Amino acid sequence: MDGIHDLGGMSGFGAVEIERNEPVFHERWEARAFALNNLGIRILEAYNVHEYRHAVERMDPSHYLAASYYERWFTGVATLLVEKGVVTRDELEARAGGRFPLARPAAEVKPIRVTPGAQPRFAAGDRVRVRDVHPAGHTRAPRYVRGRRGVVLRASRAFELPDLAGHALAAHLEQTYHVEFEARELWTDAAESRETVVVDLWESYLEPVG
Amino acid sequence: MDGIHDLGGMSGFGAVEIERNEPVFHERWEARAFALNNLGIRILEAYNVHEYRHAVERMDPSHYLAASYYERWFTGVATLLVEKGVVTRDELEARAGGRFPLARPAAEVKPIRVTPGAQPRFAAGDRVRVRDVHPAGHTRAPRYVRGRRGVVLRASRAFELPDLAGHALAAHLEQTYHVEFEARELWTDAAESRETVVVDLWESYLEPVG
Amino acid sequence: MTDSRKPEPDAPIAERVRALEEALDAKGLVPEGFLEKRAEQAQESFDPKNGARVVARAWLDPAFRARLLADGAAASAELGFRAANSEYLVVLENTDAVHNVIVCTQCSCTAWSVIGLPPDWYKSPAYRARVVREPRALLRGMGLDLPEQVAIRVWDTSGETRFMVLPQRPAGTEGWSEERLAGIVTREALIGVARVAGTDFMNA
Amino acid sequence: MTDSRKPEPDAPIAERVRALEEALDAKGLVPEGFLEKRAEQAQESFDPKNGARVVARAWLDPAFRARLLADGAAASAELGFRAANSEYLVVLENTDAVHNVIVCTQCSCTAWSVIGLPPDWYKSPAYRARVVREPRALLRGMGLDLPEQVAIRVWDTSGETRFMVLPQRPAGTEGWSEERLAGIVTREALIGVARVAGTDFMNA
Repeated sequence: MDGIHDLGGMSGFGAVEIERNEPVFHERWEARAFALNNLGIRILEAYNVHEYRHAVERMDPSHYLAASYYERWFTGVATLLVEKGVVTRDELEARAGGRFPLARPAAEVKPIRVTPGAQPRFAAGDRVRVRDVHPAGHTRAPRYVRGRRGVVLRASRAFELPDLAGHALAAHLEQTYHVEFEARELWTDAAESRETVVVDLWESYLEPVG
Repeated sequence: MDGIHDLGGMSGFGAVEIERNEPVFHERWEARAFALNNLGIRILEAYNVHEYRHAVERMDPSHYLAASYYERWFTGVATLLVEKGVVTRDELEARAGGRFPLARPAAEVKPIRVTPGAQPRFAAGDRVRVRDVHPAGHTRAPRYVRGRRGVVLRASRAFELPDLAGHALAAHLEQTYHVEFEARELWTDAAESRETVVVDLWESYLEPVG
Repeated sequence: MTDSRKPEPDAPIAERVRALEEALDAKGLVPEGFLEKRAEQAQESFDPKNGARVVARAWLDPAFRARLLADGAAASAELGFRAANSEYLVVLENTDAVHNVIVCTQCSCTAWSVIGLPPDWYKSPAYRARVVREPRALLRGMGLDLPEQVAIRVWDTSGETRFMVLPQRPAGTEGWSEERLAGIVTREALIGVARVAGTDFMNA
Repeated sequence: MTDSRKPEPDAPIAERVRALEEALDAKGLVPEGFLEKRAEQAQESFDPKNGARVVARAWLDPAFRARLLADGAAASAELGFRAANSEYLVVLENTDAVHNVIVCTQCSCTAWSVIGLPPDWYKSPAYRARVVREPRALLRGMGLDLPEQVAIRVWDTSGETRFMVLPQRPAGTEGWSEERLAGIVTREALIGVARVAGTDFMNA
């Protein structure tokens, strides 16, 4: 989905400041929220990490930007535990004593059965173009590289395709690639000089450039 | 700028509900904020409407999405009156008794002198492509049509180029066009059928398609 | 400042507006009664009833309809509805084949003189984001279920042209007066997120 | 609901977390001590001091450096730093010609086992949005002013590969012990928004 999470290249943000001696968790609830995700994935086996990422992406854009990292994290966990029927929203609201915001429902995504061809299809040095698509569901091809041409730096490893795994669908292992894009290809006139961006992309996100 | 204001096509939002018998203004301050912009433009002549639009665009993305329409409106007005030296932020915070959020500074945009050629360059039925650019300043070519091909429905009228006027730079009159895009050209796989979007674009945003 | 450490809260918006007003007033920059008058004017002169009257006239008078489609601003001015900045108004005719709907994705521009100041739903990020991408699903959610064979044309008010939809006259309104017809044309129909229903209702 | 009419406020986040914990606990779904233990583990085992030790070793041992650049996960494991999911770790070598910097634009993925859980600035929308578009200006604002002739390579952690920067060893550290070298390597240097300075400091 082309959601608010896909922030690469958005203008309008301010300075980035480093907090000196930042603690791992600023508040006790952050540590608990962190651990609850581990419970959901490893102990309850209620969902996988791709579904978790997608649940965070499905938050209302206004809530997403207003929330801290661990509030987003927690909202993803709570959303999935409600969607999977482990707890109900009513019971959470009753216990919290107030409104309990969750992420919006996922789009319907159809399973696809892929018989992977000979992989890897691309090799270092190959010129590729990111497919210019707008999936309704989870994907890890950020918008800022879609339709853009880059060069394969290396064929990396094969991983489950998140576009399927993010919807709890059977996901095949698919080759990933580190693809380098010139800043000018991505941002045209706005590009700074002597800069490139490397993005880690699944094979089905790419097409060869003749 | 590729800011949060450029919302066309973003996923993740919910239902749109119509408020029955909605009043023009819900609160007294909304009516005052509305009138204050008129004061700034027409009476104080402190800025123009393009600068006003750009000031709203320059709000922090999180504030932008959290704010109601008239809070955005008001933040644009207050930002410009501070930037133009009519009032100071200190005096506003003192009077408001608290933090007074304003928009971020504008990017530096260079004046351009244009000797417009024979206009209009395009006529109804011409195929055009929106230039694939990423201006740092104000523009009215939404991201979702950049790089996309459409057909000119009509040559409309000439208006000041907002990319200059939005930065208080001398702006020439430039022909605008109503350009129609097939949904499939804009959203590829995600497109619904039998739909088009018409966007009102300045001549310099467009290039001919051979 | 990072995204998770919250700064102190903002002064309430009503306080901020009052503060700016007072700061300007203290410098003698606010003509007496200006703000009140301007706000009143807005509520009086920017009224979707104006567009409703234009539509009703167009339904009854084919010559006016032709003038309206040729030059929306001039035809509206015949009825006394003039935009402040001699706006360029394009009127979009709905037919059995094509349904038009208006948005402003980047801010919330509208033809104030005939549609009025835009309603909250029109200004919402959700409407601005969704209508250019999934108009049919969005309109269905808003209660307008268009048959698949009707094409949808979405107009993004990205330039200085302003748009108004000329809705289809509903069946069952034969012989109605201009005033009665104007009474059934809603702001939502002028923007294109609703059809005009052939029944009277209180347009409060 | 429209954007300007606010719904009732959310329950405070700490209350919401407590509510979920209690709801799960009431169903017997939380093994005793699990949440405490997991949070402690995270703070102990995900520590940028791990990456700092890897870097110091690479600065001192050319053979280790070669193994690290060939297979980051295996080389880190030699020092006892293993990722939970046999992560694929790629180590990015900074040189006089190329500076590497890491981001995750779509969430905030990082190599926990060597960099630790990511700091707030890394997770901020500002960093995620800006570093892929204007890295030089952003890094300058963060205190790292790179000469124009140094190319910048930004790595977006969009897949399952995790990255760690191998910073340049600063001048003036000749003869330092591995421990002393590890003490000057910051988390920021492992991500690529800072160089390593050749002076000791308290890494609290």
